[in-house]
Amino acid sequence: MSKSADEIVYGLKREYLEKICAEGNRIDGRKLDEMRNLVVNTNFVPRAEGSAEVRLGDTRVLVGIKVEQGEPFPDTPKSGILTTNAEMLPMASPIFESGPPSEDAIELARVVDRGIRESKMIDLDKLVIKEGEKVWVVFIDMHILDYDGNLIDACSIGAVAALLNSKVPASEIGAEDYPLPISHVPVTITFAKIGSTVVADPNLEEEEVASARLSVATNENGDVVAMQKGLGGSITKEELFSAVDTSIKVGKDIRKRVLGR
Amino acid sequence: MSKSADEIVYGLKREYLEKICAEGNRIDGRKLDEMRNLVVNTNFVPRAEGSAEVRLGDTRVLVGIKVEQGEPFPDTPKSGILTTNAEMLPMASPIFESGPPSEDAIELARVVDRGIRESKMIDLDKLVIKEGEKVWVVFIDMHILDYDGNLIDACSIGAVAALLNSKVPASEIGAEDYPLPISHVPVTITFAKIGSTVVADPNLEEEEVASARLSVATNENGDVVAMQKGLGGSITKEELFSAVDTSIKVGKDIRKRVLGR
Amino acid sequence: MSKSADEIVYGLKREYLEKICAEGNRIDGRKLDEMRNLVVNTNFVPRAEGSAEVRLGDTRVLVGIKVEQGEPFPDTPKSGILTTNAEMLPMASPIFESGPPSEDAIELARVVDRGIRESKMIDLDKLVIKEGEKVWVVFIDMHILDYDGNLIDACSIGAVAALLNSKVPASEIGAEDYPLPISHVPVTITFAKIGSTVVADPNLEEEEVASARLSVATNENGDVVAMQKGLGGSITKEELFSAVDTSIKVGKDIRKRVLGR
Amino acid sequence: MGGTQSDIKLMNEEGLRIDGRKFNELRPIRIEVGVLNRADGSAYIEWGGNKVLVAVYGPREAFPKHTQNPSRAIINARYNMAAFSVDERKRPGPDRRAVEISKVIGEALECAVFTEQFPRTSIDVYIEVLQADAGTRIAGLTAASVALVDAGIPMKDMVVGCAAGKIDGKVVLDLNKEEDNYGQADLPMAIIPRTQEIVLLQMDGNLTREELEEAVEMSKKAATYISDLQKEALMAKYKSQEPEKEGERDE
Amino acid sequence: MGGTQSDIKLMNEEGLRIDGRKFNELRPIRIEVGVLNRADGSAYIEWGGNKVLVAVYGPREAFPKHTQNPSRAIINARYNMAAFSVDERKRPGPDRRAVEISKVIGEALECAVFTEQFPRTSIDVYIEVLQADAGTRIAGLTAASVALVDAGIPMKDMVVGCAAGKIDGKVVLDLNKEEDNYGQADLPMAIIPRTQEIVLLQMDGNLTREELEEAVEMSKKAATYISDLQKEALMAKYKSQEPEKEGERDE
Amino acid sequence: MGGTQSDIKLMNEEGLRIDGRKFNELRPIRIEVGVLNRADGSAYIEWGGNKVLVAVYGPREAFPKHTQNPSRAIINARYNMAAFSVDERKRPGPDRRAVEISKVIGEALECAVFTEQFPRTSIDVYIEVLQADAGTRIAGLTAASVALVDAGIPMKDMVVGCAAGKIDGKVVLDLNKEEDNYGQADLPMAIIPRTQEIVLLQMDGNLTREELEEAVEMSKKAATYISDLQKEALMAKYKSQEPEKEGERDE
Repeated sequence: MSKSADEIVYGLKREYLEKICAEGNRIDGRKLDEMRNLVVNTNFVPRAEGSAEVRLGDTRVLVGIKVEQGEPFPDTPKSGILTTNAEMLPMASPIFESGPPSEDAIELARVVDRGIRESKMIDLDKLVIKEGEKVWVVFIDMHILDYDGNLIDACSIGAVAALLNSKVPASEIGAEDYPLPISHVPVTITFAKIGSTVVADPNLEEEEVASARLSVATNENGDVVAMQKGLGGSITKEELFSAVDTSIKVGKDIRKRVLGR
Repeated sequence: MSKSADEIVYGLKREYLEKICAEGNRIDGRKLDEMRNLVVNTNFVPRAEGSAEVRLGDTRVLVGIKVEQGEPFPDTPKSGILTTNAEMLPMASPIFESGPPSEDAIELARVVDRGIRESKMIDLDKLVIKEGEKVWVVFIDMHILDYDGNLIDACSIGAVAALLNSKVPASEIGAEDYPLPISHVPVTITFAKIGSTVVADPNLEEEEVASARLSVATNENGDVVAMQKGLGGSITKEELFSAVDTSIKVGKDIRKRVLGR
Repeated sequence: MSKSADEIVYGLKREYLEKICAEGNRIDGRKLDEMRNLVVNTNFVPRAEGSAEVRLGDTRVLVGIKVEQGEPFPDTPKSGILTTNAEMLPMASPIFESGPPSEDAIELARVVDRGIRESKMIDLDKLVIKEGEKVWVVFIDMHILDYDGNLIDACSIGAVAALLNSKVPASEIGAEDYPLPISHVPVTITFAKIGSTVVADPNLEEEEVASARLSVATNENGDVVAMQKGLGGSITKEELFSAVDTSIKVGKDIRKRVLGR
Repeated sequence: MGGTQSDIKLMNEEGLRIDGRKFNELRPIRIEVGVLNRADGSAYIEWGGNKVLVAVYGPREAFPKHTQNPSRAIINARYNMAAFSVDERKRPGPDRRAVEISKVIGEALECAVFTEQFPRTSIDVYIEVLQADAGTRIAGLTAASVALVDAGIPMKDMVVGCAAGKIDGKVVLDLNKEEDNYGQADLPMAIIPRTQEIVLLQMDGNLTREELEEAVEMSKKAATYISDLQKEALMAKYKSQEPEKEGERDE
Repeated sequence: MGGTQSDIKLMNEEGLRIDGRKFNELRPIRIEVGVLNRADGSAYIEWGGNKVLVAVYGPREAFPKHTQNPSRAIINARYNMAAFSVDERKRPGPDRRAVEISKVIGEALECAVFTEQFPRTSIDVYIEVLQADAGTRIAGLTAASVALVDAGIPMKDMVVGCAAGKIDGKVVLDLNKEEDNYGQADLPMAIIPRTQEIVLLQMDGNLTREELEEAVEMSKKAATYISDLQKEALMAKYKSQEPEKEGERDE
Repeated sequence: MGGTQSDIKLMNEEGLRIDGRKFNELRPIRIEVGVLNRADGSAYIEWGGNKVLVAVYGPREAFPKHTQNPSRAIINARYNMAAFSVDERKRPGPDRRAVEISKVIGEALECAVFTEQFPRTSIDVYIEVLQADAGTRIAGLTAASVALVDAGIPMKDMVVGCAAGKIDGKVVLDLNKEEDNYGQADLPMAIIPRTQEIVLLQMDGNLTREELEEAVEMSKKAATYISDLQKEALMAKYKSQEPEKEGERDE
């Protein structure tokens, strides 16, 4: 079967990237385990209870936190509620479409949510107003503004940064506002497998030729709290543990340098 | 680029209408600021709390009012609720489609709603059953049955006529039914710009060649209470104020002759 | 107009089936009023409040019953709630699609519901926990797993069998679980008109060439409790009453032999 | 069929119903033809408290394309209740009930229309219930047949809808709203008068075999009368148009 | 326009508003151009407490195909509020308000863009409100014009939005959130400065004919100033790019 | 992972779990092949209290057309829970959890299927959870591999799913529902036994690096056993068919 021009170009690009990665290099000059430049700007939206704008290379996301009163779930009457949503805005890329969340957007929101929820970052037990009747609901809304790869890390770091700077608007119920109760600080690092090389924080060009993706969230103790493999290719056990080790190391750095923890 | 037969016919039609309008005439013999024949038939649906069938030329709409008990919005505990919906039924035109409301139907409902809400026609403060808990909800449902242009005016006049004849079914809660509390009587008049002429109450053929549309709602004092410009063409300041003046004048006539106010 | 190969094959098949039916025979050797082999396996899903797996020839459905606490409808404060849903899973046939229920699935659910509701099979008055506030809601969910015709009967019989074996989980509210209160046992039998012959329990091939469909639900007294004609062909009065008679007869047999009533 | 409130009497000692009708008496029916400008055909029916408007468009190219049938027209009926047509406001848009009713109405019309004459097209029948009072599907179907004729669509015969039911243990014709709510059975039906074929049939409640026969017979008889009303409505339109046509020629 | 709480004073004895502005004074406005990498054109505007980001894609083939216009480009504007942009969290996705605003913004831009030059294409304008403080549609439209220029789309002139309104019985410029909530009228408007054509006009509340003239005039005057800000923002971008371009040549 | 109720003991003093299993013991697994008539391939699995049915259709032309990939088949997995499969009735239709699980299952199968052999087609894998008891995605994926073989789709090897987790501070194999609710970590994984590649991997909870290694190893070992069950199930089907085939030939 003959190939289209698009396919040929794609094949060449893939080959090229696989080759330089195999040699230990990357298209933008980074080391294999090196993140792109990461800038986090908190309190971008003062009207929200918390917010953070994240630039990870040319990827840009804005995370806003709203904290509102609501009813607890019937099976967890003594617990606040956490809910996470990602909007892959058509503004951010010609390939994103308007309409209900795509399966990519759903996976993105769920992976970010899992890192925060499973690390027990937020102490949901402290968000009860009246047991079984009223609790604080924490809404994490992630707006993708500019897409150049690795949304999982940009969104995760943005969500964590925004939560660390969020307040509970207790003045609404006659008390004093207080900071969101934080127990842990998870950081998620994502890897892409290009040919047989694994790189950290893939940019868009790298993502396009990757066969597999792996996200590893760790906490400040170096424990693994969430993972997600993606794409239609496989990874080896060795690749998994190498990624885990890098995630612990890079996570520690980001926690300190960017999140101030 | 060559044009299709449809485009050529459309171009000729547009030219023709622009020409006769420029000469102060209209395709159906009306004067530039003259409405088509307007017939309002209230209480067409006795089972509803209010209703009005409107024929504006060959355009025909049926507006029904339901008044039901409901919860107030949290931020307006001392106020009843008004909600307006337009159904551009596929019955009414070969170009209307089944399915969720089009953006035209949404704009139509919102423009009609704005004329009624912003004129403070209904005294929503008098529609409270129990403050913060139970209020009367007024549903305006506009059914487009036959489409020959200018739905905004047909629907607005129908909604106002139906509301003027509506009752609050207070017998449901052990009191006596009473008429909906009315404070003002807004009338909306819509204009179309054809070439450089502005005409009132455009019919379908005129709408099809119009570059801009302007709706002006006024109350019984001659104040302007709502406006909406539509379509991808512009209007001048002079056209705006000429339309405002006509709207005040024609509105007064309709208020008296058709609405009995 | 020339016909496609598909249409010619379909025409031949239809002619053939019409011919053998006219001679009193059927493609799978059954008599005109004979059902396919019917196997009902209750309690297939022990975690549900009731369930039944039905195989009617090669058609296979799984019906699950959930009984949960809920609010009564405002106009029936002294009555439990029955709700019926059919999922024509894409698993069951290459012609079923994912997504919201098709009109076929909606009709299927409503016809099954009608047979159960109108026969007063379940004594909904006995499903009240607190009048006007809390009642038991009975959910009938029908999962179509393998489609070889006559879903109405497979689902109806499955729903009745599952309900007969369902319990009300009253232990949730501190009482003892008890069997769903049953007053009647309806059985629905469906017929297809092939040419001018009416056959019972059509299989997929028969359904495909049928001009009309008729479902008749009867109760243990031989009364008719629900009917539904389907498809774009007609039936005669004689065909109707012949179907009613067969339904009463076959229904009695199924009630005894399969449902144990 | 609610049927639980056995204390509600729907028929008095003289055998008259709450609206004064006899057991085999229809509610008043009025049909008007050609009531809309934009549609290819239209009709309006008042049947007791029911007010139903029907518009027909077509035959026109079926859209989207994959719905086209290469050997015949598809009939696309859409039954819709206005939000204000019922006591408690109905949310706009089709619910499950409306989907089912649209389906059986479309199938009933398919029995009468010569669909083979218009391959790849759709005939769209829009039925709007403006006020509802039991029997809307039957009223809508009866008006739809007239609107199809008004649109010039060739048919075997006009389909006629009628319903019978059971109240206070007696089979009666054409239930009204209270009878529908508190009666024991409802049997909406439609036939093609010329051939006596049954093209729509639904039933819920409880009828013995004998009652069922009685109900079917009663509706069949009424159908003849309703069929005449359909024809008169069509004639009335053509009569009323004659002078207009003269006038047009004069211009 | 709430307008019912007449006890809320929005203007003091010296005629100053709650944020200290005079009656005909705009809130601070800051525009940045070319702020996104992926989009063909982009702009960011801060207008009082409003923060709005705009991206433009196109002209590109309109999709789905049936939306294509054989004689011109379609302008597809999508106004969207971030869930966290308002006090009470907004559910993601377009509500009826957003649909209407998208429509009038798109129509306003259509008045200025030379759409005939790009038949069968769409020009997609995505307006994201990141923080809302009254006047978001006007801020978004003003930034959208700049983003269109940044995308290289040919236009008559940049559209400029501005709003006037009425508080405490006085006509004032550019309502903020409290003024919008408790004032008596709001009149969002947009013009093409070069021709003074009005391309967007909405109004709600209560204005006499004279107040309406005053409001329109006030916005028109402000538009000239805002138009200059648009141009400065574009110039700032091109200036800032020059050294970069030099640098690129060096490599 | 709830993990908060530390007072719930999931393992007794002898190291036995609440269902009597040892730390590295699987729940009973039973696989049946070719259980449906209409589908091209099918399988049914019972895994502890899980009951999952899988049907495969394809390779068939992908629809709608724009989803076609010119160089390979797309795998379209759809994981769906029956409304009655869980304690509290689930609303029909896919929720966000189901969308994610469908995605990771599809991606895992893609690692094993020779998709390049069938350009422009889709291979549709429908996974219906009839009763759920923790580990449904793993059970579904394991059965899906078998159903693919039953449909005659060429694969590198059958994918095998297995999960490990942590309860009461110990790494254990194959969590059941209570262990999933009250345990401290869950790690669903799938591998291709022949190459030991990891094709699905998710994790939530809390594991040290050492525990993670232990968990991965435990699942890998179990996968060999499950792989054998898959093969036996396929053999059982072909054996059972032989006499039938003989019979067919006789006719």
